[in-house]
This record gives sequence, structure tokens and C-alpha cells, in this order.
Amino acid sequence: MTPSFPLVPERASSVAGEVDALFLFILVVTGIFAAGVWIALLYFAIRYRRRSPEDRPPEIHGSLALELTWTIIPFLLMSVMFVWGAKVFFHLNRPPDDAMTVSVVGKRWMWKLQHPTGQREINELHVPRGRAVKLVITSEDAIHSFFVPAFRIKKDAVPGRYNTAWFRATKAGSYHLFCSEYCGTEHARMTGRIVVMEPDEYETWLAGGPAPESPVAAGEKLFTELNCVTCHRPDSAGRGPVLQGLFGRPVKLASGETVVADEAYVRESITSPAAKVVAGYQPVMPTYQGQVSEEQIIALVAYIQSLQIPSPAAPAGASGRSR
Amino acid sequence: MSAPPTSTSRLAHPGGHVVSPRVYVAVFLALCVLTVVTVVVNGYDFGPFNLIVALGVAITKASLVVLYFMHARYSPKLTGVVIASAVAFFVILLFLILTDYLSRPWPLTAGG
Amino acid sequence: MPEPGAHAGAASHPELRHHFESLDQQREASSLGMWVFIAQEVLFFGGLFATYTVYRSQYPDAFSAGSHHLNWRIGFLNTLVLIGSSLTMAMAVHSAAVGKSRRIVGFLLATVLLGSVFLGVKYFEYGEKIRPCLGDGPYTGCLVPGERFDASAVHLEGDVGRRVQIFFSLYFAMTGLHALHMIVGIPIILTIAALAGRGAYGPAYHTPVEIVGLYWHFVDIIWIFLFPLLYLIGAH
Amino acid sequence: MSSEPAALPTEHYLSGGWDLKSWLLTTDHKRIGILYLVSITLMFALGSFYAALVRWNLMVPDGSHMSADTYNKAFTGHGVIMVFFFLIPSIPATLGNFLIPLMIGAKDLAFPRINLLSWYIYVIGGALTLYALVTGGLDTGWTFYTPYSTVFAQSKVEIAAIGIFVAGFSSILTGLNFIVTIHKMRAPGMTWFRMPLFVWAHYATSIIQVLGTPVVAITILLVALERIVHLGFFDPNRGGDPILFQHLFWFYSHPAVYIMILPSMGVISEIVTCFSRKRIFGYSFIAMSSLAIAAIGFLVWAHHMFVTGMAVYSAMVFSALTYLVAVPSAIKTFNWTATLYRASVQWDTPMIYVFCFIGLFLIGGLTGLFLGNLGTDVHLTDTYFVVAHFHYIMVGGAIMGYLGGLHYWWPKITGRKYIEAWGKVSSLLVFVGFNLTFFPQFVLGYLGMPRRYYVYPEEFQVLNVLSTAGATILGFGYVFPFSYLTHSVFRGRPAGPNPWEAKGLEWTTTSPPPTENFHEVPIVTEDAYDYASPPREAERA
Repeated sequence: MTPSFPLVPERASSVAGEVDALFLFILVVTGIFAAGVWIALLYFAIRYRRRSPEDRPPEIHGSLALELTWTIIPFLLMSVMFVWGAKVFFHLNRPPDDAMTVSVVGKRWMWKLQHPTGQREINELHVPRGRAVKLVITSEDAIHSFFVPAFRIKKDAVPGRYNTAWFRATKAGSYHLFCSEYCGTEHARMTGRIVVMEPDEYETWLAGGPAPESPVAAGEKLFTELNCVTCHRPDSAGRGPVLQGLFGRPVKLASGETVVADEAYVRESITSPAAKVVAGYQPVMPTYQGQVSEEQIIALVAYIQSLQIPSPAAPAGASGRSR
Repeated sequence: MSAPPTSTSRLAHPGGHVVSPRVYVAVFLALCVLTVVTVVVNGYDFGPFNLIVALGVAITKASLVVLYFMHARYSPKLTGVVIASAVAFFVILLFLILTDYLSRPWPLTAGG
Repeated sequence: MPEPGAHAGAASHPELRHHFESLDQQREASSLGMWVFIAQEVLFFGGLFATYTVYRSQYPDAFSAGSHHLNWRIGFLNTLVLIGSSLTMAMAVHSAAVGKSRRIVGFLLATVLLGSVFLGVKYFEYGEKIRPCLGDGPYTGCLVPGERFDASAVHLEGDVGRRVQIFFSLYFAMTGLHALHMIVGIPIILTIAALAGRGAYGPAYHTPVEIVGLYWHFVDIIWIFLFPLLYLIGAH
Repeated sequence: MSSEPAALPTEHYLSGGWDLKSWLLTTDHKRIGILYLVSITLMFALGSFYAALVRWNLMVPDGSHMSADTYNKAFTGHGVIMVFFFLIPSIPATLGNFLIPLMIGAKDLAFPRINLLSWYIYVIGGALTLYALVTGGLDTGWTFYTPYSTVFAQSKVEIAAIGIFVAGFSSILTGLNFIVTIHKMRAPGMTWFRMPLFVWAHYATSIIQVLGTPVVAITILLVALERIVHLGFFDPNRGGDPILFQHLFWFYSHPAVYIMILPSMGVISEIVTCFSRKRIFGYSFIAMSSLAIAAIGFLVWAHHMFVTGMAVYSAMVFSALTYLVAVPSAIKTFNWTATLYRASVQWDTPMIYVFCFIGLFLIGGLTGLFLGNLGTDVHLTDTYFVVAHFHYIMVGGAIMGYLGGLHYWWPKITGRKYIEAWGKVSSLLVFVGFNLTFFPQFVLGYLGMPRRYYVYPEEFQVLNVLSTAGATILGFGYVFPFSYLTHSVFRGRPAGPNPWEAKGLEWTTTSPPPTENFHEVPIVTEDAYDYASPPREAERA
């Protein structure tokens, strides 16, 4: 019986090659160093083994030149590794602008995923090949970590925070999804798969399920149900700030600071409205912490994000078909 | 660094430096005054400098205690090294943690 | 009491332990040991101070609100009491160095007395916050973090109200550990006072008085930082 | 070696008696070292038992050997015991305790009673933790990550946390004792740059113990307080940040790795000179690199947290600093290797452990470059690559050094020689078993197998079976030294004061040393490792 097993994990994302090239570079450099030391060690140990109990080797105190050499050369090589690594890390942390956003919620012990078009999946994610996918990751309980070895990406799901990661799948197939941060008893079963499909197959798959409610539509419904609209009116006569065209823009706060209205800011404004009050408004908004679930917040954020074009006449859901 | 102990011969008092009680009383009074200062200053708003002023006063008070009550001023250099390393490592802890918190793109959010 | 195996020479002091060459060496070692211990304490409290800094930088409003619920007058009074106990402690060491045994005892007892006053005040301060949390409710004014915490007591709602719990968690942890250090210190001071009463310490040897003095001053320093950081956030 | 001594010296630190009181009330650093040796050996056995459970379960991919809960408790037990109760005290509390006063020509540590106290604290902390492990187990992993440990874990977190908190003070007090001893108790003529590198390494270690341990102590205490009295520090529901726990935890727990490895490096420096019969290459560089490791080691902790979503710029700072700490470790390795150049190398058991150490520590250290690197760490962190990496450092490094040191000073500690051939065989077993256990784990990690999985996809099975096979060999490799070293205590031939013809004050006194270490206070007139001059006649006797 000759058991076979792979030595290199599958490479199925655009960054996988980058990570592997860096990995190989470090492997070669460290390999050369290790081999050098091992060979020297063995050679010296054999060549200079003690031949008689009276052996007295010559005195050698050290050598400044040598010390400097083997301080500076590793230092320079490691600087290269660091800079290269930092470059890859930046790339891993910068989702492209055209990425489709998939929301990921870790919960002991499952992954809840939702497509921008509203399809929900559990422990399984279907994505089209060639399309950048941005993951907005959070957790409902302990810390988890979203790990897809074939894509070389990993990001912790931390309760109370949104982390982001992204990938662009390059090869159709099915790949492991692991939780890589220990989260309790069934941590090892908090696994799933990422199914990469050809774009047209993906469209078919999307169309296949029951017509889902997109997060934007769900958010709009919630927005009405919770009577948000009484204060956040599309004209500037409300008690709260106008939300149309807000997302992605800088906001001036009562404290004098300026923040960008991103997912985290909008989310915080829903759960703890008093934390960052917009300049010119009173802190009158009650908190919705506990009244809305994690997924509902995601829907609300998606809805507010969809309110991009400030046009007082048009009903807000009109631009929500973006994907 | 310190010489081997057996060769150490102390010229000062065998039990260490003797400080006059007057110095102690003066330090005590200074500490009381600074405590009043820290409360009075708190009545005014210096914006972001509130914390700096409060900490400045507290650090001054702590230094007085260390230097005089704890005799650091009259102690071997090594004592200073120990104090400095303790403070330095605390600053490392604080500073490097803050590199994360102060350069995060978003604030902590409560949720659950 | 010399340790087993001690072979003290004729000229040596009864308090010289066998593994030291001289009283000076022994004294320097003890003093260095205490300073290293204090360095350790700095980092021990340092973890708490770092936690405090992070959360205060994130939640200034919650911290300010929580602080307003502490009585700065009590904190102020206690600061003076503790500084006073540091003075008496310094005087105790001084008395030992100049060989006035009886005054050592007096000053040490004064230190213990002032320390006890501090702890007594702390006891009432704690009681005020804990009492509303006992019994069957409704827990109005309960300031102990947990399910019974009453955010309305600090006139805040929602998230800011709940975040005040972090302030009070830090308040209890920091002042609690500080008080614990004093509770540990007091019996040690009393023991040394008893020994001083029997004339154990004089100009040649009073290392234990010095060592406990260093400890007590350090505890004082922690409070010097705790007072403005906990009681004085934002103008009152 | 030259002449064979006929018997042990008539009076030595063990000749005073073996009754319980002579052990439990002793303040002799040598006896306390033995107390620690016995305690940590017991802990090591227990930790190995948990490791065996882990490896047994991972032989099959479907987790059919035990329940998830049992597995989680097994790896947690393994981690907690090995890290806090074996590796951290391993060399400092046994060999360090025994040897530092001997090496600097002192009669004892500066505070003998505190030394005994720290052993008792260790025992109390150990007992509390064991109680937690036995009565319900602990399933948080040794890292106690919040909010799992504070909110969700149903196991005995409180008692275990308090046990570790208590044991921390044992480590702090040992470090404090060493610092004061090294500063204040050196014999006449023993200047800083005449000190053996073992002492330098322990000085650096002590700094970490004193300045790092209190931070983890308070952090673990906060976890316990959050569970017991519901204070909130890391609870996201109250605005707390679980990531802050990780910052505080790793502020100590990364330098803790250096608490484990630095003393081992000190041991290597001693052995390599003795068995090369040569002055160490670059003494001051090795001494200073120990201090550099201790200091820079405090600046790198967040490389454990690159994927938590911490700020990108902060991550870059930590990665750069991580690369910086690799430099002094590299310096040491090169200097040890250079010491062998034109040396007179004797292949005795301790020296074989040195070869193992250098070879394996090299792999451990160099794979650290993959993990300190921002680009590759994202893929590799929390996988078996990390597991393999730190086992190469802690087992391949720290334990190899510990075993080497134990063999090297065994004649000094017991006055008797073990059987050399057995030593060689077992060192070979350990080397082979170790590599077979942990090398496949690098591949597993690169392939993407996450840590702490009790079930795993089938394609990982071959490598896991290899690893378990290696662990079995490694287990035998550890049983051997235990048996022949124990045997030597009763049956070994007397070793004489200096069986290896080594330099250093500890070899100038009898084996075992007398209670007061030296019959006369030694006066030091030469540098460390002055192997150019042959040993004095008296030392060879």
C-alpha cells in the first residue's frame, strides 16, 4: 500500500499564488541557512572529534567581522521578507471596489452566510469564479475564524465587530471551509465548503432557489416596521439626519470629529446611538440593541447603503437591486 | 555595574542614608498641596489636556514619594535601573496596545 | 534566628544569615529584592491600568458618567489619610535609623491606624454601592456590574449605560486589589512593630522596617494614581 | 577520564538525611532544586499522558476514539500542564536553582526561605489546577481566550485560572531571587563578564519572569473575576473587547516562550564549550543576545493576533519587531557552531543533545519567520504549522536543552555516573521520535489542518498517523532516561568532582557538593571557559 497525500494545498484564489511565492522564498532562504548550519555542525563535529584525552585545541575568542556578517546578512534578508509580507498582507486586507459582499455570521457551531441577493446558506457558500467576494464577518457568541486553505485566507469572527476579508476564486471546485479559532465542544465540526462555480452556473444556482428577500428589501421592511422613517426622513425636516447618500461619506460629529459612515459606523449608530451623534442633532435616538438581531442589523445596514442617490421624490428601495 | 559585594565598603551610615524629618514633613505638605491642586484643577475644563494635567500632578506626587519617602534619591544606581525598567515595560505594554486601538479603522462596538 | 548550618563568626550580628558575608550585603540584597518585587507590582497593576486606558479612550462618556457617581470628597479625604500614613511610615524608618526604638513602634502603630481609617472609609464606600444589589430587588441604584446593575442610576440608557459597567468593574478591581495590598500590609507592620517593641531594630540593623516601608509607600503611589483616574473624570 | 574515585565524599548536601522534614523544611537551594525536579517530572508525566490521548484520538479522522469534550479537555490539560507547570519552571527551577549559586561561588540564593516558599506556591497552584482537571476538566485551551472562557465554557475555568494565577507567583519569586543573587552574591573576582553564560541566560530569563508574569497573572485573575463575580472586562455585551484579553495575555505569553528557551540556550553554551574543550566563540555576543532577546521579546506579542482584525499598521509594527527578535537567536546559533571549529569534540550524551538542540531549534526558529511574516501568517496561523513550530522550539529546543543539562550535571547533582551507552541510545530515540512526530505537522498545517480539531478530513490521515507513530517512539525515548538516571542514583559509579574535565566553579567542589557549596569562598581569577589551560590536579582527582 502506498499512501498518497498532497504536499501543497490547492491553489484556488488570486492571492494564493502570491502567498505561495512568498512562502517559497522564505522556505528557500531559511533552507539554505539551515543546511549551512547543519553541514558546518556535522563537519566540525566529525572533522574535529577528540582524538586523544590530552587534546588541547587552539584558543579562539571570536571575531567581530564574523559577528557583524552574521548579524547584518540575516537582518537584510529578513527585511526583504518583512516588506514582501507586508505587501501581501495589505493586498489581503484591501477588498477590490467591485467585490460582491457576502455576510458571514459565526455561531457555535455553524457558519451562516448570506448573498447580496438574499440567499442564505449554512456551512456552504456558492460563489462564481473570477468575481471578487468581500466577506463581512462577525460572530454571535465566541470568537471563530473563517479559514479557507485553498484561498489562503483567514479572518477571525469577533462578537461585536465586523472584520472583512476577500478572495477571487480562480478555479471551479469545492473547497474546505474551517473554523480555525477554538470555540468550544464541536469546534472541529464547524466546517463547511466553498463551492466555486462558473459564472453562468452560479446564475442558474441563484435563480434556482425560492425567490429570496434581498437584504436591502428586508432592511427596507424593517426600516418601516421600526418607524425609523419618522425621524430619518428623506427631506431634512426630521429629527434625525438624512440617510440618503450618507453611506461612504464623511460625517461631522457633535464632538467635532469626522468619521466615515461605513458599516461599522452605521451599525454602532443603531446599537448605541449616543456614541457618535451627528453635528446639529440631539441625542434623542433610543438604542435598538437587543431589539434587532445580528442579521437584521446587516439588513438595515444594507438598506442604508442602498440609499445612495439622494432624490427626495423616489421611494428608497428603487436602487436596491445592486448586486 | 555594581562591584562584587565583598569588596563593597560603605562610607555612609551602616543602615543607609538618614534623611532629616523636616524633609519628610516638607514632602508630606507638598503632597497635600498637590492633592488639593488636582481637585481644584479638575473644576476647569482644559479639553484633552484634562487627563494630561491630572496625570502630570499624579506623576509628580509619585516621584516625590519614590525619591524621598522611598529613599530612591539616596539609593544605589541599581535601584534607579529597577524603577526605570518597571516603568519602561509598563510603557511598552500601554504604547504597543494603543498602536492597535488608536489606528483601528473603526471604534469598538457593543453588540452581541 | 540563624538558619541551620549557620556558622556565624564572632564579629557578626545575630541577624546576619549564614549565606551572606556582611550585614551590608544582606541589607542591599533585601532592599534590591523589595525593589524588584515592586517592579513586579508595577506590571501587575499595569495590566489593569492598560485595560483602563484602552476603555477610557474608547468610552469617554461612560467613564465620565461613572466617575460622577463616585464621591470625590471621600476620595480626597482618603488620599490625605494615605499620604499621612506614608509620612508616619517614613518617620518609623527614620526612628529606626537613629535608634529610637519606642518611636518606631509609635509611628508604625500610627501608620496602621491611618491605614485602617482608609479601609474603613472604603468599606462604607463599597457598602453604598453594593447594598442596593442585595435582597429581592428592585435594585435601584445598584452599581455592582452584573445583571442587577442599574444603568438608570447613572442617568444613561442603552449602550452607554451598559458600558458604565466596565468603569465600575475597573473601579472594583483596581480599588479592591489596592485595598487587598493594604490588608496584607497591616499584619506585617504589626508584626514588625511587635519586634521593634522588643528592641530588635537599631541603627545597625533595621532592614525589615525599611522593606515594609517600601511596600507601604508603593501602595500609597498606586492610590495617588487611582484617585484622579477614578474619581476625577470631567469637571464636577 | 583519569582516575576513578572510590566513593562519594563523606559529607554532602544529601548526607544530612532523607527524612521528610529534611526535605519539606529545607532552605538549601540544592535540595529545593531536587524538590522541583521531582514535581516537574510528575507534571511532565501527566502532560505526556494527555499528549498520548491527543495523538491516539488523531490516529483516525472521524473522532471515533473519544468524544469531542474529552479531546478538548485532553489538549487543554496537555497545554496547561506542559506550559505552566513543566516548561516554565523546567530549567530555571531545577538546574538554575541548583547551579546558579554554585556557578557564581555563593553559599545559597539570596533568599533561601523565599526559594522554598516559591516551591510551595508552585505545589499549591499545581494542586488547584490538577483539582480542576480531575474533577471536571478544563476545555478552554491553555490560552483561555475570551469570551469563550468567560461566557460559554462550562468547565472548571475558575479553579484552574486561580491555580495558574498562584503558580505565576512561584515563577516571579524564583526570578526575583535569581536577579538579587546574581547582583549581590557573586564571589570575589566573579565579574559580570566572567560569569558563565548559563548565569547570563538565567538573568535574562528572570527579567521576563519578574516583568511579564504579573501581567498574565492579573489577566487570568480578571477572567476569574468575570466568571465568579460577573465584573465585565472583556464582555462584548457590555462594550468589552475580547481582543484586549489577547493583547494582555500575549504580552506575557510570548515572552514566556523565551522563559522556556533562554535557560536552555544557557545550558547549550555550557555543554558546547566543555565537550569542544574550547572557549566559547563570541562570549559577549552570546551574553548580550540573551538580554536582547529578553527585551525585544516583549515587543512582538501581537504576531499571535494578525487575523483578529487588529489594525493593519499596528500589525506591521509587530511584524517588523518580530523579525528583529530573530537576529539575536541567529547570532547564538552561529556562535555555537563556530565554537566547534578546530575544537576537540567529544561525542558524549550531553553533546549529542546539543547537536539535537541546534539542529531542531534552527528549524523551530526559522519556521518562526513564516509565522512572523504578515503574508504567510494569515494562511498558517491557528493551523498545525503553528503547533509544529512551537513544539520544535519547546520540545526540540527547551526539552533537548533540559535533557542535555540534566545529563551534564547529573554527576554533580547525585555524585554518580549514569550508563553512557543508554544515554546515547535514548538521545537517538528522542531525536528520531521527535522529528517523526512534528515534521509531518508542518505539512499538515500548510495543507490547512486547523489546530484543536478532534475530527478532520480524511486526506490528512496519513500524516497524522505518522505523527502518532513518532510520538510513540518519543514516549519511549523519555522513559529511558527516567529509568537509567533513577538507576544511577542507587547503582551508578561515583563520578568525582569533575568527570567531564569542565571549567566553572561548580566543578571545583565535591560531587555532590557540601551543604554550604564550597569549603572555602572561591576566588575567581580567570575568564569563563578558559579551556586552554589544563585542569588543575586537584580538580581531576
